[in-house]
Amino acid sequence: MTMQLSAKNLVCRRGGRTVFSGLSFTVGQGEGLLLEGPNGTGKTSLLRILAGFGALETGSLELDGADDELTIGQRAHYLGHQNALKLALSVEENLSFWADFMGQPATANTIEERLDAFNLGHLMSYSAGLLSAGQKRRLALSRLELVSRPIWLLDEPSVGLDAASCKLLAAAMMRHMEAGGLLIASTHLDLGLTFTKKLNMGDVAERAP
Amino acid sequence: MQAYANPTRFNALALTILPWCVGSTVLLFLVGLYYSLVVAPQDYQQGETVRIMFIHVPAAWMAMATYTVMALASAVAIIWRHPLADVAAKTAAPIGACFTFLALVTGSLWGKPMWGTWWVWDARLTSVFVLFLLYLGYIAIWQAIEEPAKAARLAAIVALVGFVNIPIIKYSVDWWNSLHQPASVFRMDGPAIHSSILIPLLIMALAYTMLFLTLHLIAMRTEIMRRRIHNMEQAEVQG
Amino acid sequence: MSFTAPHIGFVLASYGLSALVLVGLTLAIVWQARSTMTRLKDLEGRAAKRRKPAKQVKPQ
Amino acid sequence: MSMFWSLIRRDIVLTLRQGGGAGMALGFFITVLVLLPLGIGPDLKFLQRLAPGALWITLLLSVLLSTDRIFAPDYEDGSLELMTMGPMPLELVALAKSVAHWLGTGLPLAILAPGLGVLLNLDALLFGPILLAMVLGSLALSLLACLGAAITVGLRRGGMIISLLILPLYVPVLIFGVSATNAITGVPELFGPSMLILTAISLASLVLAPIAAAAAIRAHMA
Repeated sequence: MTMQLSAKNLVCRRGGRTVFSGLSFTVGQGEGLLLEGPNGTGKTSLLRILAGFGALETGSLELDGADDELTIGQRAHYLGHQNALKLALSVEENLSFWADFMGQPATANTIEERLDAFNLGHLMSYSAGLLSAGQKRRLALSRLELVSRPIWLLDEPSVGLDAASCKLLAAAMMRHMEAGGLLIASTHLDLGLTFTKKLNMGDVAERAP
Repeated sequence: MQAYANPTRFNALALTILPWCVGSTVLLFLVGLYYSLVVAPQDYQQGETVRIMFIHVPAAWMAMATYTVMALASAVAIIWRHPLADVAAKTAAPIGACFTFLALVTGSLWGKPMWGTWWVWDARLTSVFVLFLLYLGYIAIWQAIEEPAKAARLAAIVALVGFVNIPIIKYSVDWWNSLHQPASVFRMDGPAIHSSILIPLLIMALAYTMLFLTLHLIAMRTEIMRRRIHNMEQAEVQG
Repeated sequence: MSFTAPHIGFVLASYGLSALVLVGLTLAIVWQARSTMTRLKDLEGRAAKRRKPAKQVKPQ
Repeated sequence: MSMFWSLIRRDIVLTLRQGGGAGMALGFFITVLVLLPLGIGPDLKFLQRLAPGALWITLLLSVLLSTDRIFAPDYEDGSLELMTMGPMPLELVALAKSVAHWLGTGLPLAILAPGLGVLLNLDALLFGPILLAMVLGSLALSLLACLGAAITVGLRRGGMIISLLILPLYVPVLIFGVSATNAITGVPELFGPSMLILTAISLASLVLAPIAAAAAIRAHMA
């Protein structure tokens, strides 16, 4: 049974200002939706609302084909601008905590495999505080595949990554979609990835009253 | 513009009953003060200082009543997300804090001739003091958060948590008080309430209530206007 | 009420202070209402002025 | 339930590694105990009468001191957001945080209090009662502290407001904690009821505080 996320004329207002309105889209399994448009047109707000932070003014958001009654947020990975890493813990401890916390405990070598996907495998036992910004970003990205969740909500995931790391990220996103996952991402860089659908938040906002 | 529909209706309603409130408040205070200061007899024990009761007890009652109003409004704000509910709770707090402050000060002024010290850790006075801290905490939360919607929800939680704790604090303070002072020699409201004392007390209590209602209505109208201004300014800035 | 009774000062002090605080509170609330009203009128005035002029061509 | 324990384990490890919580609270506790006689005078008889109350008040303040570090680090690095997306309800996250704060700060102080009470010439008879009362009472202190932390997470002057919000709620714990502590030398038959009420307060907080804290965190997330 295929899982599909469908949204019909979503409206988001924040403090008296219409962030976006009349937004509709559907994302099926194995599909990727790219959110485009200038800053301030609500890309981050949309991703955060999908993750469960903040409420819609009006509009409906359904996830059909899902059996139990988990919220969209509990089924999704949300990657914002923060990495949710504890610098006092080691790279491995950070990941093993999140695996345990999200209810999918991982063994040491599964963690190492996920780290290898972003070539951080050799840094397992090092404290996260020693990592560079790019390495910390890759550590956060490796969490996406460590804890398997059907929906990925990525807000400019490639920020702070060099070209090589962007390829690793694109590969991970490709693997996710091929495995039947749903992907919604906002990004300015061309990740060398073909998104099945695109949604330009810019002209949506233009049409809004 | 749904959010402003019922506040505008509220504004209209408030305007119609406001003159009546002001009128009855003034009338009640005139009658109340006359009874309290002139008609009520001296107390055989306390002499003239018993008259302080006519402004101390109503203030303490209003301190409690206002916090209850805030707690009820907060419950409505959380359960039904009614925009007017948190306006009501937010504007009631400063008025309630003033009543609590008055209850403490008049209590102390009343106690000085009786116990010879400005402050006695009497059970009731202590509970009112803790209530005063709860008020300050509630007002502080509103000021600490910029975004009105978030501030409203957190203030509502603080009001409800405080409200749930008031009976526990009251019980523990009374118990603590009885532990250290077997029976406080002097009971705040006297052995038996004689009608000559009861009438001024009730009139003054009603006067305080009407004063609260009047001030609360005015303050709520101001808060509604302030929110409209906030949104208009934001819309103007972000264009 | 006899003004020569003992401790009469305390009665006058408590009534005086109560009056002071309550009147002060009332004045503060009324003053706030007034100043917010004028601010709102001024804002609504400016908003109305902005909508009144003829529609310019939409800047590209 | 391993999710619940994973959060507690992580918090304990973090507290030990950064030496923040436990060490700071203990340092503060000892400092206050030294300051008291300096302020009040070395008269042992008087200090002894004062000891239970002083120890409890110092415990309260020590727990309060480390309160704003309960949620703030997670809020700042984005972990708190991720925790709201976990399978575990937010109420249990708040409970785990409270238990971790209790194990890291409240409990160690409660265990050390009798020993440190010697500084105030605490009556030897009271060592047992104060240990038991503080162990029970400190749980309620941590739960309420966690509630205060949740309400003020991310606020500019959060630390200041926490004490104003939470100290009034500490009043019942203080009253019954102190009475349970010195009941033996005072009114012995009060020991039972005070201890029971203290436990009741802790159990009530165990249920109610996390619910309010979760609601506060959700309000912050919106």
